Amino acid sequence: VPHQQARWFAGEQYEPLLSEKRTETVEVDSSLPDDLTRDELELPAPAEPELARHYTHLSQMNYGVESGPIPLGSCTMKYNPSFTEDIAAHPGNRVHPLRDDADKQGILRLCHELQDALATIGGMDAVTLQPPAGAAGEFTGIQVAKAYHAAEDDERSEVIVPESAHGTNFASAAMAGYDVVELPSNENGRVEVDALRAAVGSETALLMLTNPNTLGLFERDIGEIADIVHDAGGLLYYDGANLNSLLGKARPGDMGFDVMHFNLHKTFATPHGGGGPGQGPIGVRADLEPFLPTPQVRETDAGYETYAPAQSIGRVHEFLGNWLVLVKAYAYILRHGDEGLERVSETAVLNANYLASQIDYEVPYGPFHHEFVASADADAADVAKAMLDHGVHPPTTKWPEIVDEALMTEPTETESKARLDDLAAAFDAVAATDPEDLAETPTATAARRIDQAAAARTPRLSWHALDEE
Amino acid sequence: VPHQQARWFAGEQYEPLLSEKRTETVEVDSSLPDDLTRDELELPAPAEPELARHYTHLSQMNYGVESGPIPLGSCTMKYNPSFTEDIAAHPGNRVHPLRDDADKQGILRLCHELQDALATIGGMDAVTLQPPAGAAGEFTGIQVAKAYHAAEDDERSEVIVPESAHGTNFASAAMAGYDVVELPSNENGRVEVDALRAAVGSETALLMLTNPNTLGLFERDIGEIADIVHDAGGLLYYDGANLNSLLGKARPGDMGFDVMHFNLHKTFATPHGGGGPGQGPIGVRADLEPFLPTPQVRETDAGYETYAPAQSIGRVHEFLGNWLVLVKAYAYILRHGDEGLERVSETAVLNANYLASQIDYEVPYGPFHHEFVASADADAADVAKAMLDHGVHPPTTKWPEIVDEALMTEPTETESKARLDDLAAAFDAVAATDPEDLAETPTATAARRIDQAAAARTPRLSWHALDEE
Amino acid sequence: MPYATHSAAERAAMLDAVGVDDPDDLFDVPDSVRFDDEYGIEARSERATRATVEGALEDSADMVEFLGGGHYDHYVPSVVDHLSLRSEFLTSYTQYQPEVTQGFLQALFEFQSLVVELTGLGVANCSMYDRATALGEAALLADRVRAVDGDRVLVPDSLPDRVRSVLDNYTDGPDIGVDTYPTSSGTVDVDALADSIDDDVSMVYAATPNARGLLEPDLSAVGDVADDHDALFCVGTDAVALGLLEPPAAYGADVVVGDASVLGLPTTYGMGLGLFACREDYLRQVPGRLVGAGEDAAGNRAYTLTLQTREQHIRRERATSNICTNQAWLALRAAMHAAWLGPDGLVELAETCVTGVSDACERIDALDGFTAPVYDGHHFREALVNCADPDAVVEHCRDEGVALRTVADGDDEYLAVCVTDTNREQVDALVDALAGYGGGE
Amino acid sequence: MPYATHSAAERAAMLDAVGVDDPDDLFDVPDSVRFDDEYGIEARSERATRATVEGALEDSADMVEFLGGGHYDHYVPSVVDHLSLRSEFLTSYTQYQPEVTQGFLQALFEFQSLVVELTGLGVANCSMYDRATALGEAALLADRVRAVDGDRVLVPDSLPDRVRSVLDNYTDGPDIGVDTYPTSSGTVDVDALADSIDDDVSMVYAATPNARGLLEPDLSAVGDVADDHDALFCVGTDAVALGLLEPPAAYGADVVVGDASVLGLPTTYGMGLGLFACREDYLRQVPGRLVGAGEDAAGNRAYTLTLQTREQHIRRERATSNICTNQAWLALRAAMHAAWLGPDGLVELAETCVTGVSDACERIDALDGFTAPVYDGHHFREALVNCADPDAVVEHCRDEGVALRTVADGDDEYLAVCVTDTNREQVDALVDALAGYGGGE
Repeated sequence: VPHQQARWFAGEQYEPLLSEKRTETVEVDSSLPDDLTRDELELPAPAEPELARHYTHLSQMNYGVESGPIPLGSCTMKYNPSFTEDIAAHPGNRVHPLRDDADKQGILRLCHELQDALATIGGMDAVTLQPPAGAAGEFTGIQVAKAYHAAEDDERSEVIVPESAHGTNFASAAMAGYDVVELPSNENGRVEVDALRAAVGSETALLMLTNPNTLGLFERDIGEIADIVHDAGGLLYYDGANLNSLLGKARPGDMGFDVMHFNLHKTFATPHGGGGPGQGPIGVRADLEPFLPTPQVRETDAGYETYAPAQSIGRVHEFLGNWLVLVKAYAYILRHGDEGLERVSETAVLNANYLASQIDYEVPYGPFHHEFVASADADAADVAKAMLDHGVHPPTTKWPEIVDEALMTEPTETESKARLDDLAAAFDAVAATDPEDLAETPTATAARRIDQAAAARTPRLSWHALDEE
Repeated sequence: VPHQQARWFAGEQYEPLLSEKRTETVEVDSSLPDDLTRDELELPAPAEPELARHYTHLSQMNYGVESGPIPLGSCTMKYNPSFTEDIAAHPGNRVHPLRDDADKQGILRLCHELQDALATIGGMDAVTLQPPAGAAGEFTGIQVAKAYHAAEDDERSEVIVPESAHGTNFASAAMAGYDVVELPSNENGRVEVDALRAAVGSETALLMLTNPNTLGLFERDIGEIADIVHDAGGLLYYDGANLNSLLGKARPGDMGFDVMHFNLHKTFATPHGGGGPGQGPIGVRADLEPFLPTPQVRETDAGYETYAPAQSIGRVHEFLGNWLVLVKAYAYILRHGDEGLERVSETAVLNANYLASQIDYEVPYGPFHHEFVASADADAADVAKAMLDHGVHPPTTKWPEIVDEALMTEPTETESKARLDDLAAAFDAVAATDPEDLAETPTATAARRIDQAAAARTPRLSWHALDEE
Repeated sequence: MPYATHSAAERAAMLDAVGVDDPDDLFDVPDSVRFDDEYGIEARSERATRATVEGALEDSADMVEFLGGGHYDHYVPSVVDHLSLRSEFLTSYTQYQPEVTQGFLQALFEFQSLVVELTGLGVANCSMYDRATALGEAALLADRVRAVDGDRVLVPDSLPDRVRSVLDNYTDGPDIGVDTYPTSSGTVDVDALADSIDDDVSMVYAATPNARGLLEPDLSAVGDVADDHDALFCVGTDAVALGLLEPPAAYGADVVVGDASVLGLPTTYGMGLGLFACREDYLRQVPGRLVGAGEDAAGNRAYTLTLQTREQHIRRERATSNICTNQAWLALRAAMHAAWLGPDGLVELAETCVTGVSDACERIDALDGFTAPVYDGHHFREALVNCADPDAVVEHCRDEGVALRTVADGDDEYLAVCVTDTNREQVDALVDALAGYGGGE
Repeated sequence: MPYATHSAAERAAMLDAVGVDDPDDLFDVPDSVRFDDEYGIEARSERATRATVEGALEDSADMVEFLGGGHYDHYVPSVVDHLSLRSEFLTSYTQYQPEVTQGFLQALFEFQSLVVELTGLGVANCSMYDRATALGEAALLADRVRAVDGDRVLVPDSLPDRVRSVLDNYTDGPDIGVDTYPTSSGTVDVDALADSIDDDVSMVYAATPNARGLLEPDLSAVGDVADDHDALFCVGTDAVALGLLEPPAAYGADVVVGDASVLGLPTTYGMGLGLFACREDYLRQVPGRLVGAGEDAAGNRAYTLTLQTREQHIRRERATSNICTNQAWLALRAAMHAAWLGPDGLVELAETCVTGVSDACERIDALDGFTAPVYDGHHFREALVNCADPDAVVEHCRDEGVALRTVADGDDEYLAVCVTDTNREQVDALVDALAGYGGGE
């Protein structure tokens, strides 16, 4: 028997909507007056055995990290250790956030220890755990920076973002009310220092950078960049999406960054859950600490207590974001320790470099770290669909735009050499395919190619919309 | 989109053995002297991410009750409520069996309550939980009966078993050292009373019956049957495999059975686990109680305690069999209560009768209860393989032999009408297929038809056997 | 590294392929910013890690909680855990490759459908972070879709500070003002609201159940006031309450926000699932992800993320929101829980939230020194209790292992109690604790 | 019924299809044996059921256990739970339809391969119930395969009563006698064994580690004695010990039985997984299920249950065993755990079982009034401790929350201690408890 790549799924399948199986309508009979209540409620009503089968079948039409590699650039889809789910299921997590501090010492202790661990890893002086996602962390960081400038009576109107930055950087800056100044990359794929110097001024609140950047390239001029921004009175924001390349090797705080966020669901391996929950704690240098969200946690002689920083921006989430993500990430950090974390980044970088060395696509920029961006000689989206037929998940496509038909690839450290070889074989098989044949792919997946443009032209967003047809 | 039956899996796939992925050989360096230890050990050594993928892929090549119906006659493949797994995961189960009774009161209390519940459900006076499976329960029951007869100085040499009985009945009787007397069925598919009368005598230790029998038929002459056996000094053994048809409706004890086993993994919905673990407690009438295995559990003023029955046969398992199965079954019983349990059997019987009414195969015997045996007009094994291509699991085939090309079908109570209709559609689609075409099936499964005869001719039972090729 | 994937030989082969002796050589990081120190975090085994973290978790007190206040506990059936933890769901990414993520897409489509059914509105997204951020997004939506310039949103004076603070941050960028309108006896004072409003108001927000635990008696009138001034009418509620209550669309809601984690998620230190639905008119301005039904090349129904041009990864600074990672897995769980309940189960659960708190109030009211509820009206899960020294009562109850909280209402301070299906059997403990304070039953 | 599958309308349609008004009418049960009473069991919700059963489970004491004696605790990694609980594995049936059960078949094939690797024998089955029933089956196998008539099996005098009792039941039917041979200073007295044996002996059994926790120093000599009389040599051991010890086939074992649940299953009140392996010569007489590799119609490797003509469902009273339901799911878990450990992890775990108990003995031996171990030699997990009044010491330790047991050895009674990876960090508690008894450290 030849060693085929295992296909996580092959062939067409179909699972009806629950509403197509059985719905029930109940007349509402309540102790409340009629004018407050609905007359009836119609919902799917599967028996538990059918419920179990429905979602089992749906899961079998879905690809996760335990199905195979997901080398999506900037997404850090590494293996999610299952023991952290057991910790998340521990009854000690079932603590209401409005308890008195004295009655939730376990939770506060973990918060405090995680704040410390993240501050150390980021080279930051203080950390808030509150933001419920990376983009929320960006928004929080920008609000903190804004409050800092306001406290100095130095209000500013611009945030500078490199063209290759994540879309969230632009959106978060705009949401916080700033004008976004886009900074072009130089021919090496990095920040053009002269362009930065020209862009920076008295209106510059922040420069947002991810380092290594989305091409996987370290911004070697980071010292000079920091000086330029700081000299103009601006702050430097670190987008933590690519932190998985730096553990044990370098710290944003040491590079001159004043604010940063961590993506716990990337670097610290909490599961992505099909889109979320994540968590995006931010770290700041000491003089920004007074502006952090409330509450923070500190240790006193009497135990742990929550407090409001002196000039806090308030809250960005009603409570503490996604608690279970925090506790899982902390467990991941403790499991690895110093040496394990450094090895994570080393292996992530080795894996990316190894994979790049094995594929038949050109990688225009380097030296790269944990991810690289290859250039397809066909439509990158078609390449991705064709890779699905080889039983693997494709990389991020068509972005960053600085590379033609980009294939932005981040294998992460938890892929074995054999898996990387499988991935390379899939890349190469597609590279060897006539580009015109790619349009017919995928064929071995639960659904064939989906017409997304048509779906957007006639949005059908609920089973009610289907009923109306 | 047509309403297809969801296929749990379609298309060929292949997952290498772990040993084909990566093995490691370690030299053993121990504090023990060399002559006690091996020189080296070679085993698969997957990293945890690869381990997770291996077993995830294997699971995707496997069909369970949450994949779809498994209408295997006599197997009672009902839905296994997932909450019982949470109870099994409770740390309170992590109690060593050799603790002092006083230190394991929780375990003993559950044992005692489950003994009582099973005794009530079976109409028995006493119950031992110990036997680790149904066949082990049979063996235990026969040993108890043997000890009873020995205590009466009335040793006997024969066990009578109807021809349609489960193979375990024959094997258990033989294992206990009895000669097996096979009893033919009458033209109605039931015990032939006259033949029984002829077979019974002073050597008759036991008659083993399942009621309803494997055709789903209630032995209406059970009163007369019991009298015949008892009058000859024999005992009546109830094979609990089909108890799912009688909850709330009838009790083996009330029918004159002296000994019985319960299949907790059938009637009380603990998962079959791909073959086990199960658990086969036995119930006995009062005068057999002194012979039950040791230890039993009783309640005293000081709490629960274990004890050895006066003339105990000893043990059939080093400890208490499969504890986690016991605790799950007890949870199932409490969840249902009287009314729920009665409804279980009513629905199981309704479902079997409804399904039989919807299929194009003849069902020669009736009235049946929770299962029926249809007769295929083609090779029953071929029918089964063809049904796989319709996304469902087939019934038990070619047994009992009393029906030609038997399709022994037990849908259980947890199948919805829609699923039964799907099953009927699968039966009928196969019935409508040219029998010659059936031999080519299945084609939509992870593996095509497997040549079992060839595999048995050249047994290859480990990866070492494959290496040698 | 615990999840080490390479044997020594494989690692050597890989280093050889990339032409370095050590992975460290691959780091193009200037020495000036190299980290040469240690974090000081000690690695430990899986077992020891569990012992450490679970040991800390066990440090919190063992209490019966009657807290509520925006985070509510309902029993989540086991099957939701077992199914949602299937790795194909849990470890998957956002569905940018729909051909291999049909399962999650369909589940999210079903979640959206559930929210549409419950709210009566045409469009529901796949999730926001929590009810507070959903309200913030609603204010931004109002700002975008409102025809005339408006720079104020109105919220009730009872809006919890925690929610208000999030709203303040969200509205800070576009410089939207947040003003309060008065409540009276715990519910919206419609006349006072009418006095507070003007044409510069882009959105009026009201909640039911509200922060006092009361079901608002006349939201239709609130909607009319908003409508008169061309302001969006945004209703805050939750997915369990909607099982029983009139669908907000029926009384004119333009947007519904709130908490959907009351389905599928038990108490977990405030983790939530923001519910967001609106009228179809605002479809192209909706924040967050949307799943739509379409067709694949074989002509079969298939699901896909849709209208992505609203989103940050395409529209960047002109996106309808900066949200990227959302709460998809919790939406999956909420949909599972709702399906498990079915319509009768959901109505029954909601009714428990009506009767549980009213029964508790009756018993508390019978105690010397306590009056409950403070306000007349129909309560849902929560109610206020009047007593002489609420803070002292809370302290006393804490000593008895009963967690309660106080609520400031104008110049007054009250106890607040929250009763659901998971603590209603412990109301005895609550009543005993209260009775044990000074007075007695 | 909690898992009710039919709506009222569906039920009515089904009743109509089968032509009755009530499902009760379908029961062909004579009135004389109809059950008209009640069981008296009250139904309860999922939540209440959990509360009831888990509440009972919490009634057992919270103790540190050093018990062993046939049931051993090792840390099982979380991933084993998550993967083995996948419903496709957990809720599947025995693999009689191999085309849709390739996954489980392959896992069982890998389990068999693991046991073959560990024992060095050619054939391993898919599982027995536990080590005691596996020993019983070995005696029956010996009875079947032995050329000359033999009606005795020999076991060491240290065989635990619990195991002996199971063996007595298994050998009762074919009337096989079970005799003991002497041990001396805790291990097999080979000369005495040679005196005990004769040509009527079909099997000689010895265990390593044995019931005193000792590794037998010269099993090769035991095998020679058996061989001299044409008796099968059956070795009892376990899957962790085999990671370190010489493979039994190397010193002449014909059959290996024992406990495989030391992998994959933590302490659970004695639940086990019987290991059974033998020489290829006995293939067609093996009890239990076997998985073989073969080919499917497409020519691909495929797995299937094989040699089923040995089994009860085909061979009935002439089957090699009555076993039907086995311990397949635990075999799956054991294979997972072994793969997680890898060879170095398994060797390391086994070595922990050597050093843990010897370290504990050293500390106990240093206490006044205690001598440990009682016997010289190499211990694995367990050892005996000598002291004045073992029962009183056990009682004292129980009060300190430490669970120990006593062992009778001839006329003497000793303490037995068991140390593994999961309690070795609690040896302090054990030593403190012992020190606190009368004497002191």
